[in-house]
Parts: sequence; structure tokens; C-alpha cells
Amino acid sequence: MSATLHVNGNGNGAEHRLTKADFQSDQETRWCPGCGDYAILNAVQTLMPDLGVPTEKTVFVTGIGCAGRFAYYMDTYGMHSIHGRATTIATGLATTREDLSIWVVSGDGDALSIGGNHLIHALRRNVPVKILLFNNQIYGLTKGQASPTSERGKITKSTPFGSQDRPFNPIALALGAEASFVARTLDRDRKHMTEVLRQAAEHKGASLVEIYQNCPIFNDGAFFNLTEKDTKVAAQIRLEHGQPITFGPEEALRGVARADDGGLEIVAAAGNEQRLIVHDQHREDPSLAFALARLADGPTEPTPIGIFRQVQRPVHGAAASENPGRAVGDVGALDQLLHAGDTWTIA
Amino acid sequence: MSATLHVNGNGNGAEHRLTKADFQSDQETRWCPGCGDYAILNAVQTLMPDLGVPTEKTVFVTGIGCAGRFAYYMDTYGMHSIHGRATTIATGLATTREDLSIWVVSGDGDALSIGGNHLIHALRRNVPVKILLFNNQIYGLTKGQASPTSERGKITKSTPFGSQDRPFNPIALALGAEASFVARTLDRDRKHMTEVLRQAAEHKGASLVEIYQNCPIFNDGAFFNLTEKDTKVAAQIRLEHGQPITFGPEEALRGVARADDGGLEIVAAAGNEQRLIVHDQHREDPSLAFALARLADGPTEPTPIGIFRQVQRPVHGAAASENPGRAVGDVGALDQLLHAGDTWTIA
Amino acid sequence: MRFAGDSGDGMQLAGGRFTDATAVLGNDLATLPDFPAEIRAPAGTIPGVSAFQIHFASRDILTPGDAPNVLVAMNPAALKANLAALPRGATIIVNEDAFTRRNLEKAGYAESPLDDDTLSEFTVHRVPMTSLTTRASEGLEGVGTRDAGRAKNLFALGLLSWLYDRPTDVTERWIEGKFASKPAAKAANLAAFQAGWSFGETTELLDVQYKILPATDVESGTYRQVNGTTATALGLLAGSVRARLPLLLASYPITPASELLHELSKHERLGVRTVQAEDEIAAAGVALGAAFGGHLGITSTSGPGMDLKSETIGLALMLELPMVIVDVQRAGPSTGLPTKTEQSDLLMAMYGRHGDAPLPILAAQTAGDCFRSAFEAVQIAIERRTPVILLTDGFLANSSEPWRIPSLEELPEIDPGFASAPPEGESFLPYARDERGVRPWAPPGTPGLEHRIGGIEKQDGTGNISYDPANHAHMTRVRAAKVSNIAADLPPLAVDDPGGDADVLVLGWGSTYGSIRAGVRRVRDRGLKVAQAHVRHINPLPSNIGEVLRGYDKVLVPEMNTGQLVKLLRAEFLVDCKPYNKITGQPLYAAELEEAIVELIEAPAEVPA
Amino acid sequence: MRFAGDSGDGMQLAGGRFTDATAVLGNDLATLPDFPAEIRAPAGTIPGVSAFQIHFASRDILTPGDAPNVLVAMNPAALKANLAALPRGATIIVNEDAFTRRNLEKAGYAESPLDDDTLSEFTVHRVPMTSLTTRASEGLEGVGTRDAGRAKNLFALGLLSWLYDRPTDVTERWIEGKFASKPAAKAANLAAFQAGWSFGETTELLDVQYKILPATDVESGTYRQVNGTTATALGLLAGSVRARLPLLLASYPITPASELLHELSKHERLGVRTVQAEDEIAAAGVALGAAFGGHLGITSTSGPGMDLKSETIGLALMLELPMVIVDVQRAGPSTGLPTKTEQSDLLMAMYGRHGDAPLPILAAQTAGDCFRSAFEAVQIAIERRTPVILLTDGFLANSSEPWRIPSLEELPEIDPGFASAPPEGESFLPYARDERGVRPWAPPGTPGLEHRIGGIEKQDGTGNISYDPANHAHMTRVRAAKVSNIAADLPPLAVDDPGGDADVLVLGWGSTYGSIRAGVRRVRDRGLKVAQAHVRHINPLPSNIGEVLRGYDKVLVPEMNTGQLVKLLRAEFLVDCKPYNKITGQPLYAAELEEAIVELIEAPAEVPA
Ligand SMILES: Cc1ncc(C[n+]2csc(CCOP(=O)(O)OP(=O)(O)O)c2C)c(N)n1
Ligand SMILES: Cc1ncc(C[n+]2csc(CCOP(=O)(O)OP(=O)(O)O)c2C)c(N)n1
Ligand code: SF4
Ligand code: SF4
Ligand SMILES: [Mg+2]
Ligand SMILES: [Mg+2]
Repeated sequence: MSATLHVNGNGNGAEHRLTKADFQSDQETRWCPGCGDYAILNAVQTLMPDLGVPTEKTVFVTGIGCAGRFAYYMDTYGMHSIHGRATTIATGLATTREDLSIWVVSGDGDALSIGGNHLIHALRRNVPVKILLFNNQIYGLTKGQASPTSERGKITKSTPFGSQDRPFNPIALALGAEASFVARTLDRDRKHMTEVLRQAAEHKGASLVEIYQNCPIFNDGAFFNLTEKDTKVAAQIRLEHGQPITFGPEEALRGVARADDGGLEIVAAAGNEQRLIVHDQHREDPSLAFALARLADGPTEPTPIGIFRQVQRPVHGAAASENPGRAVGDVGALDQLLHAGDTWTIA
Repeated sequence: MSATLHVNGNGNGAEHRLTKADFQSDQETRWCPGCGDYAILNAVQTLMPDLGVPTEKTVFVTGIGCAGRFAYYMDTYGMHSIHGRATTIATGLATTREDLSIWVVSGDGDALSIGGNHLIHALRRNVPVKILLFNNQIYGLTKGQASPTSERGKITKSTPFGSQDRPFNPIALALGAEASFVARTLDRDRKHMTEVLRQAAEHKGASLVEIYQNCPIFNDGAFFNLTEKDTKVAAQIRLEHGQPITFGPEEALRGVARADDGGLEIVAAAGNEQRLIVHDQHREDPSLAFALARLADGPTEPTPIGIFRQVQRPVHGAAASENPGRAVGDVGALDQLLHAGDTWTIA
Repeated sequence: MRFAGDSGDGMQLAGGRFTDATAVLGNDLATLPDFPAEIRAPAGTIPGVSAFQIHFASRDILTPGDAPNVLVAMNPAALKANLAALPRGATIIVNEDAFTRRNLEKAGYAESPLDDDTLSEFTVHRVPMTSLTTRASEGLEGVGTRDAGRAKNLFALGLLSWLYDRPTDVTERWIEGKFASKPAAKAANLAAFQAGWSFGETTELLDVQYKILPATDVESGTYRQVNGTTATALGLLAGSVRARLPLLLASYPITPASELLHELSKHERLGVRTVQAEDEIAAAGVALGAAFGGHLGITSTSGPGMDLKSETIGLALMLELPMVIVDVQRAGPSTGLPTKTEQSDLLMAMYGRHGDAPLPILAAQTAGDCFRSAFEAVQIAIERRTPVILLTDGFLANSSEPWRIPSLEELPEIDPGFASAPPEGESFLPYARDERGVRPWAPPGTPGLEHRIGGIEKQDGTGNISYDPANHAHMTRVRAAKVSNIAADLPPLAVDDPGGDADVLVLGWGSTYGSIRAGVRRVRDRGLKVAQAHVRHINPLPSNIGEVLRGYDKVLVPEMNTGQLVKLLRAEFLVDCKPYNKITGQPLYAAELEEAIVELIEAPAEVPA
Repeated sequence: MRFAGDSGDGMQLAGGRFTDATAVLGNDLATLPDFPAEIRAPAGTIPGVSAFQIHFASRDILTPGDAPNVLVAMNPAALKANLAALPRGATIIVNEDAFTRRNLEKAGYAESPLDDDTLSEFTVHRVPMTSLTTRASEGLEGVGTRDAGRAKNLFALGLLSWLYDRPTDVTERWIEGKFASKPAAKAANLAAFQAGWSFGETTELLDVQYKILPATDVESGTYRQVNGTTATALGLLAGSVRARLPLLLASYPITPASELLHELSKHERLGVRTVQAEDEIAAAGVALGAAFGGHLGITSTSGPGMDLKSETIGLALMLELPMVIVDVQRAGPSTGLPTKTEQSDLLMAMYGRHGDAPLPILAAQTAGDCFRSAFEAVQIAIERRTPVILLTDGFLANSSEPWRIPSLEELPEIDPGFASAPPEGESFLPYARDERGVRPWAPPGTPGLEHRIGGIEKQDGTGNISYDPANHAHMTRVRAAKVSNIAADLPPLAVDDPGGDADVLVLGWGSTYGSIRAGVRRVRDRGLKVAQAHVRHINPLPSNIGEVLRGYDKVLVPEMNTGQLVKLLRAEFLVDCKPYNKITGQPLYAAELEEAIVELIEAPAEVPA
């Protein structure tokens, strides 16, 4: 058996400073022209060298869906698994291999429909994986059915009379599931996305990043209110740690304040400076982050983006006992175990 | 075939005023002595006649677990299904049979571990079923493993060095999943439980009722702080619609108020009357309910019980098109469909 | 005939329209679309090629044809991807305009194949379709170059319609309907179609004009074209109507089964409810819940989804409730080749559940037969109170054929036979059985029938939980007998053995029907004798099948898997059936089968040891 | 001998202690616990009865015995529930104190069976165990009546230990260790045990004292007692140690598989990680993730959980990664009878996945053999890069037998053979294969081996996605060959045919080993000839099995299912193997088997038609 094949050039990459190219695999990208996935791939490949983790210590585990193809395009270790289960596989990997940087790439169907349970459990357990949820509010790969984030009334191939069900708010769901890192960003805002991904990468524990991603084929423009020039200033509520939460054009700046009834409200910034909420992503109590998540029911309203929550808590997979794993390959310890309890010898 | 068998007496129950006995099946109850499930069964059987739904229009669908046996003890229609999937079956039933009153009985493992995804989707969709989650913070039927609500550090058969993972807060999870009715009650407070169940029964849409349930065999006393005489007054934060949230003994009454940083805090009621939060279970925005859910991380702290949220929104299963179902059994309509499009005749 | 182009080129549409026009003519036909696996692979590349093959003739067509005689290639990639499949001497019509340097590069051609001797064995026609199409719409009001450029598939369709003498009115009517609200697109498409037609008629480029006479030897009746998906949907609906039970389909999207969900979603007004569940487990549960409620509960999926449904199917079997599971098989294992066809789920349908858990299994054999099979699956499920698996596959789902529309009187009524309240003083026995071993169905709502069922072993009669060993053995046998009893009511396996004296039997199941018929015909055309039979009921098998198998010296069992039905037959009847397997994700080819059959006929008979 | 009482009475404990004392004595033994399905059914009722049966003798014991000769009944319900299983003339020892009116009612006795002629065919001994136990601890410091009452199982144990001449020191040491921190309980239990022993010795009530000599004809070595669960855990651990790979077990609790999770959870210090996943799908995924990471990934479950794991097992198969799936079979289908045993998951293990998806399957045959089988499953999985299913069952998991502890040198080292970085300028081919068809295993971490794998069909060699039809056919065959190749390295099937001239072969698999051996021995004791063989490798089968089968006129295949292995054998070898099936959720009984074998021996040989 020969497990190798002659190719032209580039070695194992351990010797030189990593560049974006080191993270690009030789597979042709096969998304539709204009798909938001390209921009995300580009941002991730560009960010990677900065994280200081070599390609061989980086793993992408993906589910099935257009988003799932991501694994093939990264020149790291990767697994394109089955629909909805990437998180479970990543959990097994993270539990056994603390030395790796593990990323899960998933779609709104993959992560929230078939994979919803694994997602909430991975967040609850705080499994050290970075979960990127490409939310295009549609099923792309299977050609246009409603997803759990599709808005009510949406006409799709599976809902010819309009989708009946209320969509999930992935940020709220994640916060309800005890997530320690929850963020949202946009495929068309490279800088914002990069910064959010960087913080996700640095977080110790499970990080969930919802990325609003345009699917020009089956759900074109779903997020244009947030991403396009003429609307985005008024629509993006950018959460910045330590800053009062304000948004909109300078001349009509608005902000988020605590309302009299205890809820949140949007007010004119001018004259309300004292009431504006200062964003604290490290707050232990997730309730305020939850309230921020509920500010918008969908991307057609002014919508918060950025990091809703980032707190430190114990990570899954750390050993529960003392001296775990002392005896891997330890024949003596095994022998002792085999002989535990009452034994007798027959000559 | 004879599908009937002679028995002594009682007919179909439609003619007389229903009593608790009409809801008691002839099967022997088989929980351990002292199990909290007895009290819940008793409360449900007692409440049923008051709801005005006859036994033949009432259905209990249960999962697997000690809780799952509930179905056998109700003299209604019932299905003891498979582990974690009761909600899906109830969804199918609710979608097709709007005339029925459908109850799901589930355990913390059944509903939150294997069945977590179905639970959050049923809540999001607002499927008209009443879900009773018997939370004993342990796996009963399989004899004592950790559940997703077991507290960190808990020693169980599957976690001999202590459970590592942070538990779910079922109320917070449900609110994150768009639930329209969310409540918590106690196996040992018959009156409170009955009132909560009554409101759950009356709710149009999905109702989730978490019932703290003692498992004397594998997790005895988990909720005694909330249920036993000497501690309960200080520990129960009873949510009552329209009332300021206060708790504790008269002489040292405390209350829940909005803190300066926007979160909730527990304060002495005296002197803070104006700041106390007045509970409004019908609030559209679930954020305050979420904050209340987060007041306690576990039943060992002062813990809210009662109805966290009850709002009206569209129910799953209502038809999306006009005149749905007009043509059931309509041979003409089918014939027309068969002949749709281009046809040709060969003599 | 095969249309091939970029997936953005509208080849499926051109193929579909051509098919319609052909069907209306009364020609017999079979089609095979071939989509790229990526949604939109890069334009102009090989992975982006989309093709549509159609086989038609006046005599009954059984397969989409092994190799096309005419290829329409809209760009270099389409040419390259399809060249290997062409027989020598075939005709190739290329869109000359698309053979630009860039497109040639994308397809991996260093030189244009039109200019070297790559195509020397074929008859090649170069047609500048893009420019002809653009030119055709010049001066049309509101038509931009974009509209025009997009219409080149219609140009190709027009050209081919002329070549094969297809009627133009069907297509023109379709264009008018389709683009009713977009006058510019309508004009552009009509112009392109007519330009193609005219081009064929007026240029001398094409030397032959094919003329195929309408089909003759077919049953009389009203016909339409259907693909397997539509036929399945109609069959399920017909079952629902004849049982007077509303239909609920719960499904989770998966290629190639999703289309059935799409199709049935449209028919809410016919009493259909569809639920796109959160996953396949939930879909099965929702269908089962509907069945418990007295509705017709259906769930549909493909391979990976079948895995997930297995636990719930086992529950349905214990509950003895009606339920239909449609498995549109695709090439496995695991994600496999989602857009390719295979018959490799048969043994999973038989055994893919823990415990001894038999249930009825049907397999449709042609696109049109999906109707009958779906109807029958509903009938068996309801009448026998059992989950039934209906096996179709990606090939059946997407291929179409002319189909004689059944008159509804041909379809039996299905009696759900709901239990009624027992007489005063008697109590209801949910697991009492009739002579066929069938228990009562008592949906919630009837006073006096309140009862509880579940997945734990049940006492015979009462349905109460029972841990009694003898009862478990009894119930296991009763459940098995209930399924095997069905054989008594099935038609015997029909054998096509014209002389009654063939030594070799070819026995197939499912979508290989057409290919096997065609292969058998070819063998007979060579003057050899061969018998043929096709199994539509996999479990239970037709009651005479053992006899049939023993009646031949040799039995060949062609399957698009590594040999699954053949295992069942050998185990059951101890007959040395020979497997013939194709596992390329493509339908069987008649020519290959012909060879295999002839080889078996000519092989010396084995002397039993 | 059977202990039976209320599930609160500590019968399992008494049985377990008796077993230990017996094993230490060197007697050969087999046990069969029988739990109630409810956690705690109402005390005193029939559903609440818990029993523990043990069969021991100086000659090698193969089964827990068909029918007990001695029954200890702690209350009327225990008597009633077990009476049917007793042979005439058996000895019954009852706790007389428990035969109160209330208890009699709960058990459904109108009259006390001690007072009428219900027990006329048996030798009955009435022992007021409760009061004797209470009395025994009177005056002990700190012992309340509650402690005393609870210790009556120890009284029974003491009595039986005397009766069968079991050593007392083992049990006394155990009591001292167990209650080290509870002096009152310790004192009460010791007193009860000793009181029971003394009661046996001093009263004249019991007429016979059984004496059984230590076992003689056994292999030399150090022995201990193990049940199948412990043996499986140790076998997996041994595999992990010999492969020098840390073990991860991911599981979701389910009866009777949970114990394996409990057992392995204790061994974190030996490099074991256990994850109680959110469900069985996740458990399989977690194990697969660990395997991808270069660890030994194991998942364990019972029937319903197997259904759920099937999709992930299919993925593991496509990825060609090592993984062991332990299926502790229980009586199905659906929830079935969770606490009863059955062998009905064999065909699911073979075919319970969509697509053509073969994988190796092993079946353990005795409690002790679980060690060897588990080790071998690990070995095959790692060396062949494939998921392996290990079938055990509820009977094996809970029953115990004396087991010779292997010395670790007997166990081969297992070489994970991780891929190393390719030479500069070469690139890694994750799907290149060695002569056995095995691909490289390259866990993340090695520079230069970065690669992507997935469930879509892969190109041979590179592992890139490939939609090429010929490649799919090739890969399907390669995957199948990889599994069937294993047969070359398996030991041939051993046949026990002392004279070499038997006409009838009895061929079994799994936990029926003991029963079949016992049945065969009974037949031979009657002077008849019969051969016996037992299959431990279900897929691939041992390479000589066809030959073996053809060497006998008649083959009987006993199984605790409706006939599953027999189907595989018939399909593969066209040999008319006869099924013998027991589907009561209980082990086979030697006497029943004896009858079936004799019947077959005496049946006229069928003349081939
Ligand atoms: C078990 C299973 N069920 C269904 C499918 C089919 N399937 C593949 S991707 C997908 C959903 C895709 O939607 P999403 O996750 O939003 O990803 P996108 O394509 O939009 O990126 C589905 C239903 C599958 N591959 N496996
Ligand atoms: C598919 C499947 N997996 C596992 C089991 C085993 N099982 C039965 S109940 C149960 C959990 C019980 O815990 P919970 O839901 O909290 O209910 P409780 O017994 O505490 O009321 C488990 C794991 C099963 N029956 N089916
Ligand atoms: S279908 Fe949508 S999400 Fe998928 S590749 Fe195309 S544009 Fe992207
Ligand atoms: S194990 Fe616990 S939950 Fe189950 S019946 Fe017993 S006491 Fe109740
Ligand atoms: Mg999507
Ligand atoms: Mg529980």
C-alpha cells in the first residue's frame, strides 16, 4: 500500500508562517454564484493564520446542507458527517482531544431542525467547539423548503400556502440552553464577522455564532435590510462590550433603554443618555442578553448583531476523577483489575 | 372476532356526570411506595371531571420512564409510546383531531434528553397539547443515572465521580423555544398543582408544566426545600398574575425587584413596595419571564413556582389554505386531479 | 435522445416539454433526468452539467434507452460529460456559440473538439444557438438580451421538435401559460422555440428527419404522462378517498423523496395535511399520531431517513396501527450518491428494526405502477392494521411514462372498519382479532372504547401489559402470521413465458421492470427462450413463487444492489437463484442484461452434487 | 436453586452472595436473575417478585438449570409466581411469617397454600424467617427492628449456605466490608446470616444436607466469577490497553445495557472516558468522533437504541473508522420485554442500515466469553478500520460463571498503525488500501496528513467526493470485500463430534451455548449421536462453515428468535437447516432441546426432490 502520491510542492506547512493559502484545500468550491457561503469561507480562511493554530491541529466537522460542504474547502482535518449530527461527533472529538481547535459548520436546518437537540446539549455541556450556524432561513441543498428560521407565511416548496409555524430565534434558544458564548454576525460584513469569529475562537467552551447568510437562489435578500447600504445603518444594532447600545444614523441616533414596565425599549439617544443600556457581554445572568435577542423577531426589524454573551464556566470533557488516564496502555493496572475481588486458583 | 368482554357494570360514561372514578383505569398503579407520581396522578384524576371533557375525548400520550406509565392509569384513550417521542405522536394527533384534549406525560430524561428536540419544536409550533414534565432530576425507570436536570457534582450510577455538566433550566429552555405557556408546580402542593394544571388545560396552544417530583428511591428529597413545612415558606416564590412578586414569612417578607444594572434582585419587601415587580403572565415579551426563571439555578434556592408565561398566538395545525379538507372522500375532486394537465384518449 | 447543457441552461425544462409533446402524440416513452449533485456548480464546468434523456417509440418503451442516438450539447462541458455514453454513429447537435476559449478551458479541452478528430465517429451539427436565439427576439418589445439569451433551451427544443416531428401547439400553449404574466419572456421564448423549429425546417444542416408513428398496441383509455412521484401522490390520495379518511403526510425533506412532500402539500383542499417535521423520527411519529387519531398517516423519505424511522416503525407494528412508509431509495450507504438510484434498501425494509418485526413490503415497478402500489399499500395498511413499506426509487420518482388514468370504479373501497362501542356491560378488547389476525381500530372519540396501547408486549385480547413468556411467544407468532396471511389475498406471481418451455427465468422487482422486459425482448428477438416475472410484493411474497422458481432450471435475479431479493429467495426456497448486480447508481441497461441472460441460457446446467 | 421474594427483600443480593461463595469453592455455576419490570411494584404482589436462580455442580455447568430443585420463597407472591417452574418433588423453603392474611390476599390466595393441598407434591419447610431474624439481633447495640427486619435475606442465605455447605467466611467478609461504616446494620446482617446457618445446623427441619464436591475437570489457572457485563467491560479495556489507545464509551442508559456504562464509568483512572449522551444517536456520534480523534470509540445499547444508531453506524462504515457497537439484546420488537432475553437483533445487525452496508458482527457465547469477544471486536475494528457489532444479550449480561483470568501475554498487541506524514512532495491518500483492503487511519495532529472524509461516496484512493458510477460500484465491492476478507484470519468453525459419525449437527450462536451443550449432552447420554458447533463470528462466517454444514444429513439451528441465523445459512449455502425457535424471552432449556434433537435424529431423512 502506498498512502502517498507525488504532487507539486507545498509540504506540511509546519515550517513556515501560515498564510490564508495554507488553509485553502485543492477542492473546487461548488456553491451557487453569489452564495453568502463564499464570503464566510473567505473570512474564515483569512482569519485562520492569525489564530496561531496550525492546520493539523484544526478540525472542521460539518453536517449536511450547502453549509456542510465547508469542510472540503479547508485544508485542515475535516469531516463532512451526516445531517444534524456534526455536534455529536465534535463532542466526541473534543472530549478526547483537548489539543485541537474544533469547528462545527451547520445550517439552520442542520443545527435547528434535525440537530436541535444536539445543539442545545452541546451548549448546556459547554463542549469546547465553535459552532457556526449559517442561517439562510431556508433549506438550500434540498432546494427550497422551509426551515425552523423561516418566517411565518413564507411560501416554499413544502409550504405552498405559507409556513404556519413561528420560527426559532437562535440566539434566544441558545441562551435558554445555557450557552456561554452567543453571537450573531453577517455574511456581508467581513470585518464584523472576522472580529466575532476571532472571539469565538478564543472562547473556552462552546461558542455559537449565528451568521445571517444570503441564499440568492432560494431566499434572496432575506437579510438585505441589515446588509445593504441604504438600510443597514438604520437596521443594525451593533452590540459592543462596554458601550451604550445605540444605532441608526448620527443625526437620528437611537438607543436601547430599560422601559418602565421592566422590558427593553428603543428610544431616541439624544436626551436619554443616562437610560441607555451599556452592553456587558460578560454578565453572568443571561436575562439581559435574552431581552436583547428578543428586540427583533426577524432581520426585517432593527436587529442586534455582535456578541450577546460570553462568560466563563467549566468546560465539558475535563476529567471528573483524579489522575484520569494514568493507565492508558498500563498492563499492570489492567491485570490488577482483572484480579479484583475473590479469585481462586486451580492447579 | 369478538372485541368485547362481559364485565360488571359501568357503561360508557357519557350519560352521567363524570367523577374522578371515571378517569381511573382498572390497572394497578405500579410506582414505588412514596413516589411523587401518585400525587400527580391523583391531582389529575381529580381535576379531569371539572374540565368538562369526557373521557373519550381525552388522550394521554406518554414516553418511556416511570412517568410514562401514567397513560395506563387514566381511563381515557392513551398511548404509552417510545422514549422521547410522545410529543411527535401528540403532534400528529393534534394536527388531525382538533376535537380532542391531548396530554403528554414525560420525564426529565424523556422530555429533555432524548426528546429535547421534539419538545422545543412542539413549543415553537404551538401544538395544542399539554405537556407535563415530571422532573425528578434523575432517571427513575433505568435505575438511577444522571438526567439533564441533575445538578453538577451529582453522584449517580453513570457519574460515579459526579455529574460534570450544567443542567438545563426547563423553564428558561422553554421560553427560549418560544413557548406560549410555561409553568412550574410541585408534586406535594396539590392545590397549586391543580390550579396550574387547570390553566394549562384551558390554554389554547402548547402548554409546558414542569412538576418537581420526588423520587424516593433514586433522588429522595431533591425538592424538599420547596415542599416541606419548615423550609417551604422561605423557598417558594409564588408567581401570581397581577400581584407583586413577594415571598417568605410575613415578618421577613421579601420580593423581586428590578436591580440597577437592569437585572432582577431579591430585596426586603418592606420599604421597596414601589420597586417590586408585578407579575404579568400575559406579557408578550418573554424576557421578564426568562429573568424570573433564572432567579434560581436549582430548587435549593428560593425558586419561583406558578405560571411564568401565558400568551395567545396562532396554533399549529390550523389549515393554511381556504376550504381545507373539503374533498375528503370526494371521488369527483380526485377524478379531476387525475385528469389534470394534458391527456389523450386511445380508443 | 439526450439534452445536455449547463444546469442554468434549462435542460430539464426542455426535456420535460419534449416529453409532454411526445406523450400527447401517443408515443410510448421513458425518461431519465440526470441532475448535478451541487445546487449550482460553476457554470460551464463538468460538475455543472445537467442532462435529460428520453426514449420513445411507437412500440411500448420500457427504459429510457441505454445510449442516446441524438445528443444536444449546449456547451463543451455537456459534450465532454456525455460523449462516453454515445454509440458510434450517433448524431450530435452542438451550440456552436458556446464553444469559446473560456468554456473550452472550463470543460478541460485544450483544443476545440469541433476542430480536431474527437468527434470523427459521430455526425456533428453545429448550430449557433445563442446568436440565433438572440437574433430571433430582436425587435420584440421589451425583450432584453438577457431574456433572449436565456431562451436558447427553447431554441433547442424547437429544433428537436422539428427533427422528431413533435406537435408544436402543446409547447406553445405551455409557454403562453407559463409566462402569462411576463410578456417579454413569453415573446422571447416563443420566438426562440419557433426559430428552432424553423431552423430545422429551413436549413439543410440536418440530413434526416425522424418520423415516429404514434403507439399502436396499447390498452384503450384516457392517458396522461406521470412520473413516479406524481403517481405515488395520486395513489395515496386515491387510497385516502376510497377509505374516506383524510390523509396526513409527515415528512422531512430529503432527495429524492422531497418531491412527494411538495406534491402532496398542494392538495390541502383535497383533505390532505402535510407536516414538515423537525426530523425523520418526528415525521414518523406525527404520521403514527394521525393514525392513532383515525386518519391515514403516511411518512416518506429516502435511505438515511429510513434508518431514523426504524424505532417508530417498530412501535407502529406493536400498536398494530395502519401507516404507510414510502422509501424512495437512493444509492447508499450513508449519504452515498443522493441523486443516483439504487435498490439497496430491500433488506433494511425487511429487517431494519430490532426484534422479530415483520411487516408488509411492496415495490413499485414503473412510474405509473407507483399509483397502483401506493393505493395497495394504503389498502393493506388500513385493512390489516399494520405499517407498510412502499419501496420506490430515484429513477421511478423522476422518470415519466404515459399512464392510463384509472376510472375510480376500478379502485376498491377501503373499509377502515372502526370499532363501535360494545354493548352495555361489555368491555372493549383492543387486541381481539378477526380470522385474518386483525385487531380493531378504535380512534379516540367513541365512548366506551377508551383503551391504552403501547410498545411493551401486550396480553392477547386485552392489550394490557404482559410479561408472560408464553404470551410473548404467542404474540410474536400472531404478528408474523398476520403479515404472512396477506399472501392468501395477493394475486399469484404472473410469469411471461410465451412458449411455456423456457429453461431460464429472469425474476426482478422494483424499477428494473422496464430494463428487464427490454433485455428479455432482446433475447427473444435472438430466437432464444426466456421466461420473465416481476415481484411487486416483497413481503409476503406471492404464494406461488416457490413453485414458479422450482419450475425453471436456472433463475437469474437482476438487482441494482449487491444481491438482496436473491438472498430472501434462496433462504426461503433453497433454489439456486443467481444474482445479477449493477451498483453504479444507474438503471440497468437492456443490452447488458441481454448478455447476462444469454450467457446463463448457454451455460451448461449444473449437475446437483 | 432459586431465591424468590419481594423486590424489596434483597433476593438479588442473597443470590449474588451465594454465587460468590459457590464460585470460590470451585464449583461450576451459572446464574439467572429475574427482576420485576417495575422499579418497585407494590410490595407483596406478584409483579413485585424478584428471583435469582443459580445452578451449580462439580461438573461443568452450562445453564442456570431448567427448573430449580430448591425454592426459597420469602412471601406468598414469591411462592405463587415460581410454583409453576418447580418440578415435582422439589423442596420449598418458605418464610412462614410472611404468610399473613394481607400478603395472601395480595398474592391472590384465598387460603394459605401452606394449609391446603396446593403443595402436596413438594417437600415444604416452613421457617419463620422474619421473627427468627428479628430475634437474632435482639440486644445488639443500636440495631432497631427495621434493620433487623431487613436482614431476613441474610438469614435465608445463611440457611441455604448451610444446606449446600458453602463456606461462611466469604460472605462474612463481604458483610463486614459492605457495612463497614454502619455498625448496626453490620451487626444485624451478621447475626441474621449466622442465625440462618445455625438454624439449618441445629433444627431437624431439613432432612437432607446437600454436599457438592468442588469442580474437577477444569483448566488450571486463576479464576474469578464474572457476569457478561463485567467480562465485556474487561474485554474492551483489555483491547484498549493492548492497543495503547484510551477508551471512550458513549452510551445512553437502557436496560439491560446500562450496566456496561456503569461499569466502565468507574475506570476513568484506567484511561476510560464515559459520556452519557443525550440519546443513542448522539452516543454513536460521540464514539465516532473519538475514533476520528484516534481513540478507541465504543458505544453500547439494546434493541431500540440500535435502531437509532443505524445512520451513524452507516457513516462510520463509509468513513472506515474503527468503532465497536455493543448490542445487549433484549426481547423485542419495540419496547417489548426489556428485562427478558432474546437473540432477535441478528438480522438487524446484518441489514439494519440503508444501502449495501456490510460490517463485521461477533456474538459472545457465555458470560466469560464476553471478554474474548469484546477484545476481538476491538481488534477487528482497529485493525480493519470498521465499525464492529458485538452481540450479547440480557441473559449473558446478568448471568455469571467462573472465569479463568487470562494472563495478559495471551492477548495479542493491537497495532493502530496510525499513518505517518508522507515524504516531502507527496500527498496523503486517505483511501489508499493495503492488501486486506484497509485504509490508513490518520487522526488530526500530524502535519501533512490533513484530509477530509465524509459520507458521500468517495473516490478510490484520494477519498474525494466522486459521483462516478464505476467508482461507486467499485467502492461498494471493496467495502464488502474488506469485511469478507476477515474470514481468512478467523479460526475455522470447530465441531464437537466425538465419534465423527453423527448425522445431525446442532449449530447455534450466542448465549444459547450452554443450553445447547447441555441438550447435546443429554442426547449423548441416551446413547445417540449428535454433533455440535457454535458460531462466534456472524459476519463474516468462518470460512469452513459451508463444508461443515454439508457434512451432515440434518442441521438443527436453535435460536431465541423466530429464525435468523438459519436464514443466513440457508441463503448462503442452500443447506436445508431446520430452525428451532424459542421466543418466550427466556433461555433455552436443555430438556426441550434434547427432545427436539432426538426428534430430528429419529425423523426419516428427507429424499431430495
Ligand atoms: C437524515 C437526513 N435527512 C435529510 C437529509 C436531506 N438534507 C440534506 S441538507 C438538508 C437541509 C439543508 O438545509 P440547511 O441545514 O439550512 O443547510 P443549507 O443547505 O441551507 O446550507 C436536508 C433536509 C439528509 N441528508 N439526511
Ligand atoms: C430508545 C430508548 N433509549 C433508552 C431507553 C431506556 N429508558 C427508558 S426510560 C429512560 C429514562 C427515564 O428517565 P426519565 O425520563 O427522567 O423518567 P423517570 O423514570 O425519571 O420518570 C430511559 C433511558 C428506552 N426505553 N428507549
Ligand atoms: S442553494 Fe443557496 S445556500 Fe445553497 S449554495 Fe446555492 S445559494 Fe448557497
Ligand atoms: S424509581 Fe423513582 S420515579 Fe420511578 S416509580 Fe420509583 S420512586 Fe417513582
Ligand atoms: Mg439553510
Ligand atoms: Mg426522571
